[in-house]
Amino acid sequence: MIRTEELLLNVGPQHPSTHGVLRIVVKLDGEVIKEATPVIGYLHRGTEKLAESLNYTQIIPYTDRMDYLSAMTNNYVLCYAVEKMMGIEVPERAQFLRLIVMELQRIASHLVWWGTYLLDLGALSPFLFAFKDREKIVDLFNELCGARLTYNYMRVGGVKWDAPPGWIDKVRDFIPYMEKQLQDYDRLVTGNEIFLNRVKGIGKYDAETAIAWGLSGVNLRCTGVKWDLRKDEPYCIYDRFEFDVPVGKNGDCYDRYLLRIEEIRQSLRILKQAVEQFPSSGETMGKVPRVIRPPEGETYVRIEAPRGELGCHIVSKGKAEPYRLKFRRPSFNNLQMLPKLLVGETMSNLIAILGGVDIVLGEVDC
Amino acid sequence: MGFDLESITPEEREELSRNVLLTSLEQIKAWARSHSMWPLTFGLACCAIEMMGTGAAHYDLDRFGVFFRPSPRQADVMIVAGTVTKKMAPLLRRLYEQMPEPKWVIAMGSCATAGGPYVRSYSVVKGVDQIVPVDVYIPGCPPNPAALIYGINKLREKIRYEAKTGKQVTNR
Amino acid sequence: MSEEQKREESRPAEPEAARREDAAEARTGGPADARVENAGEEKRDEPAAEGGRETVTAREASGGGSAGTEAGQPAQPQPDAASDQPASAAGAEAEGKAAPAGDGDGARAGEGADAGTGKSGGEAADAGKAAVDPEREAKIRAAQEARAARLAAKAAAGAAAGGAAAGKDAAAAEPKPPSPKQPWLDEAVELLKTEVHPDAVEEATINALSDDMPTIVVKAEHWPAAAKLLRDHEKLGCRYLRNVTGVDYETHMEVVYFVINMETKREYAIKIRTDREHPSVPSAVPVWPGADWPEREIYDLLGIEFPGHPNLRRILMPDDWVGHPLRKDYVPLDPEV
Amino acid sequence: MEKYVNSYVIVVVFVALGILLPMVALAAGRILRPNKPTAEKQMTYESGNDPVGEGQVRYNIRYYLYALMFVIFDVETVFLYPWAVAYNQLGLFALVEMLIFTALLLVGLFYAWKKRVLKWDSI
Repeated sequence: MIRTEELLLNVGPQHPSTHGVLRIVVKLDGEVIKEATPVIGYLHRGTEKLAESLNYTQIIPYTDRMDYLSAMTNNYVLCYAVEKMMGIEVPERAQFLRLIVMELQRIASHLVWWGTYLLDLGALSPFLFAFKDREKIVDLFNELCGARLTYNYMRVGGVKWDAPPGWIDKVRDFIPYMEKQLQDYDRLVTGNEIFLNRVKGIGKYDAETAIAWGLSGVNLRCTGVKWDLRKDEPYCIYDRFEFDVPVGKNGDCYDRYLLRIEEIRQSLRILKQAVEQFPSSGETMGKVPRVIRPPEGETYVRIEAPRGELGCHIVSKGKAEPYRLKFRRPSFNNLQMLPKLLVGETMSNLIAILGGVDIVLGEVDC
Repeated sequence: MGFDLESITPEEREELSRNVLLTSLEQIKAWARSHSMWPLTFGLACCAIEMMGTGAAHYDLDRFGVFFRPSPRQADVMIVAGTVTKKMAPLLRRLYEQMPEPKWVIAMGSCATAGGPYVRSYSVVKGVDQIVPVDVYIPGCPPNPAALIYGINKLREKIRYEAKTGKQVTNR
Repeated sequence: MSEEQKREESRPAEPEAARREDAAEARTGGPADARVENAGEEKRDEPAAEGGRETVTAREASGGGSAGTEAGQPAQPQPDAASDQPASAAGAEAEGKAAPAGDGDGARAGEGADAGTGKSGGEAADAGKAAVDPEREAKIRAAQEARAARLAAKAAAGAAAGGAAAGKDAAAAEPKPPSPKQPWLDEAVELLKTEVHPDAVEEATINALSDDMPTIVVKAEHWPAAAKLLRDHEKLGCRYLRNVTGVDYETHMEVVYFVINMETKREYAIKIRTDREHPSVPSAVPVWPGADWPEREIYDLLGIEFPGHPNLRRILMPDDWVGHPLRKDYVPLDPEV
Repeated sequence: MEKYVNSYVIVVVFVALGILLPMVALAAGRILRPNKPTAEKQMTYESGNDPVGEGQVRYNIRYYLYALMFVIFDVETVFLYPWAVAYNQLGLFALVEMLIFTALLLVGLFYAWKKRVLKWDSI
């Protein structure tokens, strides 16, 4: 074998396919990756330090900007934690609004992932389809809470704005439209020969390593572990709707792709039931004391965000500000396993695996 | 046959102004540059998603000649979309240096403009103008696509204005 | 009940009004909130804002509250002149969101407590109702008197309510049957004592705030053995490490590991305490590889050493960063804005 | 005689155009664009950070062989184009000619195939 030197390459912070400012220092032998070390922190904005001097209502805008692709689930996890500590009971209509909004957000987040993942693999048109459909969801959010991306919609004890008249019908019309679009996406991509060669059997790992590395969400379910917090530790009113949790078999990029597309279908199914049972009137804000002061102590709550288990650990000293606020960010834990996955892969597979893990850097760096 | 401008009659002058376009080479260059500004894809945080949304089919930046280029070598404009942290600052400066000369910077979003909601954070650079000279600031957190397109048009006017009058709009 | 019914008929109109006002006003006028008539709220916005500040300072609550209000104001220093289209409600909303969050909190919180303390709240609501007619001064004076009355009532009620609330918690704790997860806790503690070391466990409690999460405080030197036991023992079998948190209590530092057994849904929160001078907790990476980055993050932000960690380097901050930002006594290099 | 010379004028014009067009295009670009070379600008671009390590590295031989194979068959297609454009006017003779040409190259392809050059991670 001819002795070859290694090329050190920075798949750097400013790179079209790192979904943000992630830098991977890659040691290459020709095209095969010998060793990859991700470097993060280029978007570390110190949210947890800021949160220690803000009261709970003011932290909510910061949770939007953590995982900016699924701002609603971040809002929810913080409100859910404080409500659990203070034992606040959220009224019916607010629960429904929260659930509908979170499921719409899951679809929007998976659409952005779908568009950018295929853009990374070289297909340019799915990106345009995905964002065209996402605009419809973003319009729904814009009408509901006035913002396109960072909604600041939920409050401790309920939601901020009531659904304007006619909003629910728009959500009802969106569901069949999206289902039809999903069939087009399947026809466009899932059977595509080139796409299959790029993703089938790439980035494979088994259930044992997934659990050991603490992966969550689709990255865990693609190996066959049936663990979805909406089913296993039901929160909000998820236990009233029946939907099934898609589980993969061999844990490669193709399974993760299929699971996310299936998750969009399941979300649409939940939305359909939620829109039917939507209460026509009712409170949107529960009984909240004047200044929100959770009792002394700590709590850890976790929900199923589009990227995995999103947890919020609050240590409170009974004051209006949290003593310590820590978010368990799914992308941060899912990204840990990347170096182990990349050894021996080629450069093009690096892009395929990185896209398949679906990370958002605002959440990784918090 | 000599031809001096003073001696022509008002009608001829009026005729001339309708048919002949007097311009300078500088203005032609500015006109060409302002209608094909290639931004560097420099998405940092939430504003990057709005920038992608603007670049996608619904708001479509391509109709303004704005075409995203990943490498700074082929970029004229650097749209700083997101929070610039202290760890990212030297890299941002280096990317700005590596862009060929007629270059402009748009600070998109209140994080790039002045630190935004993270103005009290220990690791955020309060405004990208501490690192690179900025031409257009777009407020909003994140600014919606209409605001971004408005910012890009503002930059276009600025380029044409600077070429026409030669006066620098900012202290660059 | 009159108040209920009044709230009912006013509420459907109010979201419409709120939305229009929102789009029109550069700064969103106060939160349109179910229990507060928007008209009243909007009219009393300025006084509410002062009221908010006045009640904030009046309140014995920590300075944080007022700091919160101040933080609300400057968080969006620059006016959004450029994005004037109504379409860019996002800009207004975002800029508005930080500001009213502070005031809204004070104002709405004001209303919230009233609803809690019943009658005076109703009367304030009536005062709000009366705002519709033009003489604003009379209205504001009425509101101020109502507020003064309410303040006095609240101070008295506050003590009683506080006592009652505490009483309620205390009362709730005793008669409530031992939580369903108690056996899990005892079993784990007993296993730790026998298998690892007799005094391995310092404390073992049920955390009522977090669905009776069994919390065990383990001594630092016994932690590696305890971790292995937690994962491999057939009864415990917590193979999934969910979250690792570092907390800096001024007196000591603490690292909390949340582990769960996916099949039996048996989960534990394991706490390890170390002192503040040179904090060090044995690393859990040999047992759960998933603890790699969270521990590096805790090292980076809190300065807790993790002996046994494969490559303990800074992960989030630049490598030449001095100090650990999340510590309570961290002095930032550049003073806050 | 002029007719003879005239036909050469076309050739000269063609050559002149062939040379002048790119020259003028590039020269215009060089004159109009500002030229401020600075040290940082010359630095190699590595998605934002300092270039690490050496660019010219000795890498595996198979990439060179693959490039070689590509060049051979690319040139072959260049020769096929003129024939493909006018193959019915040229008649049978040109067809046989081209088949021989392709057969020769196929021999080369089989040789490379047998030497496992085409298998990606062989060497």
